[in-house]
Amino acid sequence: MESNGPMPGADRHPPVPGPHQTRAAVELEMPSDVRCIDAVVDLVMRQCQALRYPPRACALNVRVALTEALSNAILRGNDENPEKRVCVRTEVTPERLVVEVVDEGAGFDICECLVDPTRPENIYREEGRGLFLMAALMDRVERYTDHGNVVRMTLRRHD
Amino acid sequence: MESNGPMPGADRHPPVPGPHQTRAAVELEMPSDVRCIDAVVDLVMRQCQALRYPPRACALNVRVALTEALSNAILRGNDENPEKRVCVRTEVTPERLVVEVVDEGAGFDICECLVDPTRPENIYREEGRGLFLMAALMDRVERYTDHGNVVRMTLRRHD
Amino acid sequence: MSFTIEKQGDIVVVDVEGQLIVGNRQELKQKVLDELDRGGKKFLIDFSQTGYIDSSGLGVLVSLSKKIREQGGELRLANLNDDLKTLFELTKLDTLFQIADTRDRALESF
Amino acid sequence: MSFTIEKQGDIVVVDVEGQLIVGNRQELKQKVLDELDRGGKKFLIDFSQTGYIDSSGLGVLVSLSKKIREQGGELRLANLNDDLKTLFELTKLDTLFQIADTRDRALESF
Ligand SMILES: Nc1ncnc2c1ncn2[C@@H]1O[C@H](COP(=O)(O)OP(=O)(O)O)[C@@H](O)[C@H]1O
Ligand SMILES: Nc1ncnc2c1ncn2[C@@H]1O[C@H](COP(=O)(O)OP(=O)(O)O)[C@@H](O)[C@H]1O
Repeated sequence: MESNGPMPGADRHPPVPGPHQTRAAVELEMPSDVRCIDAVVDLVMRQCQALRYPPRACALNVRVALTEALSNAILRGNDENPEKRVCVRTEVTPERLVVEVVDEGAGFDICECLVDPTRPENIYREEGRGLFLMAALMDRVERYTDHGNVVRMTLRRHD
Repeated sequence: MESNGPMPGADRHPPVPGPHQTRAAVELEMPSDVRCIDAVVDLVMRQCQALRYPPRACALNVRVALTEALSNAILRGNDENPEKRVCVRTEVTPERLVVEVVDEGAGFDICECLVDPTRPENIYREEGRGLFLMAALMDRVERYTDHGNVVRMTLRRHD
Repeated sequence: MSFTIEKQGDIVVVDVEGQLIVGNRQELKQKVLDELDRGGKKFLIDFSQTGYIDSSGLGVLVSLSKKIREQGGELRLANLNDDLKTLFELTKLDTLFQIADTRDRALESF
Repeated sequence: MSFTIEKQGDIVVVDVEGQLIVGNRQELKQKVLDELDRGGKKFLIDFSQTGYIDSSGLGVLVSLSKKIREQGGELRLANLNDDLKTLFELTKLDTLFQIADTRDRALESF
């Protein structure tokens, strides 16, 4: 092994640090069609990646919670009515991600609808795991009414 | 040719309309290094594409004006000082695009600095075409001071 | 996204390619119930090519498992990636299913 | 991004691959001035592989053209795409340069 001379590449310029995104926000509308869920989830996951969220937070927490919220908005809120739309608003900063999913339904009571699916009497039920997963994978899940039924999920950055 | 029966594919479902972005906003910081310009310009052009701006507005107007504003911020505002940063804020809606480029310099007087480079006495000058192109390709170019020197450009959607 | 069904001896093996979600779970359910009608008793679903399962996909697995057990059969699973394992753990469905790390081990286990 | 220089008879032909921008315009300038020092008089810059020229790139073309003319030579351009043509029109640089639609036509024009 040669030990003389500089390390290979040592005289090259150090790599330039790229631009560093500090905030991203998006609003979009989608039809009440479950086939559109993937495209929306992909977009939000890409924003989290751009803000360097841990890969697992993007691939698991954000993906699962948003997929479930969109399914519920389409199936429960809008009843798959093609006249009705779902709106999605996201804001991602280095500190936290907020996603709001808005449907045109009558709304619902989270506390009443969130039934623990891991309990023996529920574990064989086919339904009822969506809200539970959202609550398990986000730091906060809220519901309010504002030009529609809004489900708001917050994930703090945990590194 | 068979004329009986339905058209081929006539019984298939119509394609689903995809999600339709209605607003996108981004904030980012970049080093005072001209090699980072491309990555930032690409990101903003992609946002305009997602909001279905006409391809030429993305590829020409947004690209040229933002490239020039970033060069000026890096070279004129921050003097390529590696301690200084450039911030970029964009907001794209179906109606208009607003981009703000913020540098840490002392600012400048747009009216004084914007010299018509097409006049015979200027056409052989090597410099002085940046602000002119920004003004020519955007609907509005403004400058103000707010935690730095801010150049704000607005492009209305022209379809 | 597609489901491939093949027989390995008396075991019905289903491969889930892509995702098991609200948009395609009924298709999986129907295919498995058809095999159950034809007398299948041992079922293995292999998730080695599955990127994602949503809560409605989990629900279909639960109800298939129940139906198969009612006919005296059993449904086992194999090859869950880490994210999918987490979903099974969160929902405690890892206590309901026998889950093998590889297809071979699942096949041997019947 | 790179600049390729070749001779076609007594014409120095430069291909700009990628972009002509603030980060690389000095390299182009130096390469062309070196050829001018070596006695080159007829220069053609071909933009068929150029995606983008910024205002500092335009500026370099202007000052090269001036320097070459001072030595009794000439700089011509070829193959501007539509967006690049618009930039030349906006800045009226289309009145300063002889611009050909193809490389062959530019070569013949000298
Ligand atoms: N967007 C919504 N609009 C109306 N009701 C909802 C909505 N989201 C959830 N719900 C109610 O909460 C219940 C539980 O939801 P979830 O846990 O996701 O399970 P599932 O959708 O499988 O029933 C739903 O059955 C529904 O009654
Ligand atoms: N961000 C900035 N900070 C300070 N001065 C600026 C800035 N942007 C433009 N200027 C001034 O405006 C002048 C004209 O700018 P421009 O038209 O882009 O041409 P050029 O940068 O090639 O000189 C610059 O020379 C500089 O004096």
